[in-house]
Amino acid sequence: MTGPQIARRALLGTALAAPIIRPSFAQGSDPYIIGTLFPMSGPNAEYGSLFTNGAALAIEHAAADNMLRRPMRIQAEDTQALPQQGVIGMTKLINVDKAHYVLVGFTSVSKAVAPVADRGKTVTVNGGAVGPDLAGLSPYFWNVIPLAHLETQAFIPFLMQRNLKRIALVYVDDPLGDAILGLLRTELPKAGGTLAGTFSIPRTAQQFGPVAARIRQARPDAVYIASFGAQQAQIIKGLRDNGIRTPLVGYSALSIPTVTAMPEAEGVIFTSQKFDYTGGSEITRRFAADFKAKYGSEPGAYNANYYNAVRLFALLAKELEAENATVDGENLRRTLLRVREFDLVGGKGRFDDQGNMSADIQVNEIRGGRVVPIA
Amino acid sequence: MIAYAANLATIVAIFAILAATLNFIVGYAGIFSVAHAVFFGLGAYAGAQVALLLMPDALLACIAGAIVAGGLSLCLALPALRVRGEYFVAASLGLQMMATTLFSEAKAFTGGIGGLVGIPRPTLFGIEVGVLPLALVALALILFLTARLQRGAFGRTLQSVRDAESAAEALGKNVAAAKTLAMAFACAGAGIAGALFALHLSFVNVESFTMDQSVLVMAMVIIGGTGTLWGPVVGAIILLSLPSGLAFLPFIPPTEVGAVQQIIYGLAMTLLMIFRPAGLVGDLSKGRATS
Amino acid sequence: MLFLQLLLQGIQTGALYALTAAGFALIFGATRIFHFAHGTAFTIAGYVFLACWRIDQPVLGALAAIAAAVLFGLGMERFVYRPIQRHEGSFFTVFVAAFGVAVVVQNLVGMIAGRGFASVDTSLSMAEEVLPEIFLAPIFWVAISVAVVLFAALSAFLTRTHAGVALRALAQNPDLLRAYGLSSNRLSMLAFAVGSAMVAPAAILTAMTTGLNEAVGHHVMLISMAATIVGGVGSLRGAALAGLMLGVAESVALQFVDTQWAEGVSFLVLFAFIIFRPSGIFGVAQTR
Amino acid sequence: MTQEVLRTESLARAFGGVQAVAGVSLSLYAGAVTALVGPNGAGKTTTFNLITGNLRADSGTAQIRGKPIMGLKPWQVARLGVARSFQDLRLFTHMTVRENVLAATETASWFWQPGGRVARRQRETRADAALDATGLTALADARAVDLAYAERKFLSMARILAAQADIWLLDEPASGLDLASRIRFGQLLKDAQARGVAICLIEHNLDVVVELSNRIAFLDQGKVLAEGDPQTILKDPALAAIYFGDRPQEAA
Repeated sequence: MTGPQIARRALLGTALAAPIIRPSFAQGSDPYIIGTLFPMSGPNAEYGSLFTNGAALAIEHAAADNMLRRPMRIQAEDTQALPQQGVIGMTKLINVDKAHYVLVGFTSVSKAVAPVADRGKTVTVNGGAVGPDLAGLSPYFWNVIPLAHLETQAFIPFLMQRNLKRIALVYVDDPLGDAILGLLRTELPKAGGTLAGTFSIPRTAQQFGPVAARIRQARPDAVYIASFGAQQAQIIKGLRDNGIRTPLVGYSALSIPTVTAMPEAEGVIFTSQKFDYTGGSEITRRFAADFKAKYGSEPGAYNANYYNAVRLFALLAKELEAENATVDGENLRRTLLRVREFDLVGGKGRFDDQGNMSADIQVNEIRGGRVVPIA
Repeated sequence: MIAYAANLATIVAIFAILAATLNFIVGYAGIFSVAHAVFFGLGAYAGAQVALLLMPDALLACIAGAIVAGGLSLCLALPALRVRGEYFVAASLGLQMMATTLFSEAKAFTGGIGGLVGIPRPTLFGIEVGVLPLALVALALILFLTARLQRGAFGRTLQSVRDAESAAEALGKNVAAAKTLAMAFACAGAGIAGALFALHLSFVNVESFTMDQSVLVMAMVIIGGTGTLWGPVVGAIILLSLPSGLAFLPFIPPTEVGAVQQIIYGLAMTLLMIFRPAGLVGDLSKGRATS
Repeated sequence: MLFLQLLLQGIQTGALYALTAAGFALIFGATRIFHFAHGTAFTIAGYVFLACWRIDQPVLGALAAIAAAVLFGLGMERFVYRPIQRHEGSFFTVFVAAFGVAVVVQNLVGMIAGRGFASVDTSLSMAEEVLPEIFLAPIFWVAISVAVVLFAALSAFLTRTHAGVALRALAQNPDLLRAYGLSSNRLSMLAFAVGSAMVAPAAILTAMTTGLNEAVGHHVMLISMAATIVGGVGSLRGAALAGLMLGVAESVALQFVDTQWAEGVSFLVLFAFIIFRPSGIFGVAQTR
Repeated sequence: MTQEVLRTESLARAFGGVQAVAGVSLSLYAGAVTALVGPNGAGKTTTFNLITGNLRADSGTAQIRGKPIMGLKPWQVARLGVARSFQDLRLFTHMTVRENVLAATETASWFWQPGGRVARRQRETRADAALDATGLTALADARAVDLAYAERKFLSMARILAAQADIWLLDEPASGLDLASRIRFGQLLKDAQARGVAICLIEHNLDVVVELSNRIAFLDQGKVLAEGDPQTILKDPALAAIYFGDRPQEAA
């Protein structure tokens, strides 16, 4: 249960009136429409604002730099992290708003909208979900985030090196959780570790005391948390409160303020894309400085990913403007495959044939409410 | 643009089917089910599996959806035959919660939380068709059938059961059979809606079949007017399009749009119940159409 | 050992469930109103406490939480339920109206207090190993004592005071309500006030243990309702016991099934009761 | 007396410690009106409930024309030709008067009734006749809930008339009726009697009992104390004492 949010389906009617109000096609100085399919309400709304913040900053920067002849404008559709809403919002973005580029998050939403993107030949970029089955969904579905298997794979040697051999997995039984489960099951033994226990939890579970008791029985060296959103904070508190003293580890979904700000999260270790905000490229430093100035907090991986997603669009569209080609899905894709490598926050982003970005993975630890890279 | 309108119309038609069938048991048989989304889901999964495994024939998918949902409606009929009122609502809530867990876990049939992906476009006797005409035809058919049944002897039987179960029994009416039949009919209808939904979205997962969905459909019935033919349809149209205006109110920050929509929506539900409990279509002079 | 641990944890959860369930049962028994916004009172109380805690006013916070819950309950009674019941509103009308309120409050709380997880940071919830393999947090004792004290107070209220006896009479014999009709306004307000106040302690303790989110009331509501029915409508004792039982069942179930099924257990219990013993543990048959 | 159509033997049923019905043996005859009389709590309505299957008997049997009916569901008993009224009427409140009566003619629970158009016309004729007989024709389109008290009572009778049953179990059908209505009600019963319907009515007003019934079964504390023609029974001083609340055996 996610709570009484019946209105969310009502969102599918979000723009009955839209076609009347807005001209159907944009020309000249009409803005480029960057559609967003994020949860803006409901339990995962926190992600929605994180994602949007990054994208909005990138638009500001592009405007300040006069990168494009036409401005960019965000058209937000609330998905509540639900696939049904995603498909409806996507149809609207493509058909009514004539979005040039769509940003999406969450594995199930991404999977649901990918076919729509494919049919509409609209480039759709994921910068939040890391389900490994997101690779190659469609030529027009790209990922600007290293998918989970890359994260987890890069993580295992670190765990072994820390002598965290027995891993217990607490996971939500969705494609992402399944992928991590499968990976740990096969890769851990190869690296000399064991999967000491697996604990599937419903997405909406709130009581973790009893689960903690079961986990203690498994006597793990570390507990891997594969959930997302606010539930992660509840898991961490639930486990810590109920006598789990072993290290808690996880993947990039943990880099949200709700988690990092809580005292129980001290010492939680997780992987993410590599960002060096102080010593990195100029783009990275500018992003970090301006983000902090604008939002008053340190940027996280998600902010950076969606900044990158929009920046990628600006770079591609710039190329297309230079050759006076229309900015559409086919041309964007053609340009992506031609250029392949882009200057993004965190360094060079390299894309493979399917449009998946690979990047270096770093290991972080939460210390005093801040995310500190440790490896 | 046309694609978008068609998409929206399809969704409205599908939800109108759901609301109309729920109204059949709520408004006429007095069975207040909060588990309608379970049967919507069963139909969707059945339809999706047929399309994935056999062939994407819309008619076949709808029939499969109707059979599976209608057949399993016995799960709901069982408590409905034993208890009424608040108890039954609680039982259907229980069923809804258990079904959500089962839908998430029975991966072979439902694909779990990940859902079933890549459901092919529907065909009808080998010709590819859009879901909109199918949904409209199904809606028309279901409205026609419910109207016929409601006005005829079966509708009277249900209403008599609703008003005074023991008296209906004393007049020789097999209450259990009538209730079960009404439930099977309504749930089969929900199953058809589910199959169409699956074909339309080409993707289904458990998140479309939670209690929230059940309650939304119920709200459509109540707001439109229980026990009326067009009430549920009106309710579906309103609830699916009411928030559209909100999206264009400039003073709402984009991050709060969803919340504001829900607030207005919830408020509308409450105020309507206080000031116009018969629903929008219901005849106010009669008070509520049901008791 | 696992069993004992799970049992103790279940008792802690169950004690909180018992409190909210008893509140719901009191309201339902005395007024026959299916107070679906009961969980909303819980959410409000929890967040009010949280806000006060953050400005270092825990005592004030507890009082404010109780006051907020009571005000909300009374407001629902006065401005939502009573107008509806004036025109032969069915329980279903009541249900939808209350649900609307729940949606509104949930989103308002989300807008004001922020969405997602929020908890009160206290060492009370940190478990220590009290016996080998058995971890208990100080809050376990707090929860148990609060529940015991409140139930003692409630039963004193229901047996010793005039108003309490009247409430009990209403709960056990709904015909009385029908006979008195709307003249029972004051009793009904009393039921709402007391019933809503019961959720505040549970909300505060939950804020300390599992934490809150704006949708938390929903789960609370479902559990309260399930417990009321399992316990037998009209029986406060039954509701409280059933709440405890559901909490224990949810926890102890993990001894036997995988973790993902824990939540389903409560509802399986509910479903089984409705089918096989609709009168609940203590109730009288209610198959009209 | 003519043909016996319903017979119960030693029906018994207890609630908790209270023996509500303690061995009632009763017979109903075609074309006869049997009145069940007795003080409150004598077990009259419970006896009805045992016959119609609303309650399960602890022991005893009942049969309709030799066919045992114990263990049958209420609707099965009804389909054997038993129609009953309730003390609290239990009308179909939100349906119109005509729908109430029509519903009584439609027993099949399937989506449609058997017999097609011809049968439907017959049912409608029957319903209209029942409305006519009870004087409700003018109110046919009013909702049951909007009727006056006496009209409700007649609607309850109209349902039974339309149901075409030949055994009627009437629970205080004449209580609260004014004189004119009572006369009309008496006529209804006489007509039914003439058609050979076996009628059993629970009635407190002894004038009504004398006026309408051929036989009386006197119940007290779950037992039939006496059975016979009205004059004899009502003249029995012991029974009268019980009926009016003095219990000689207890007073002694």
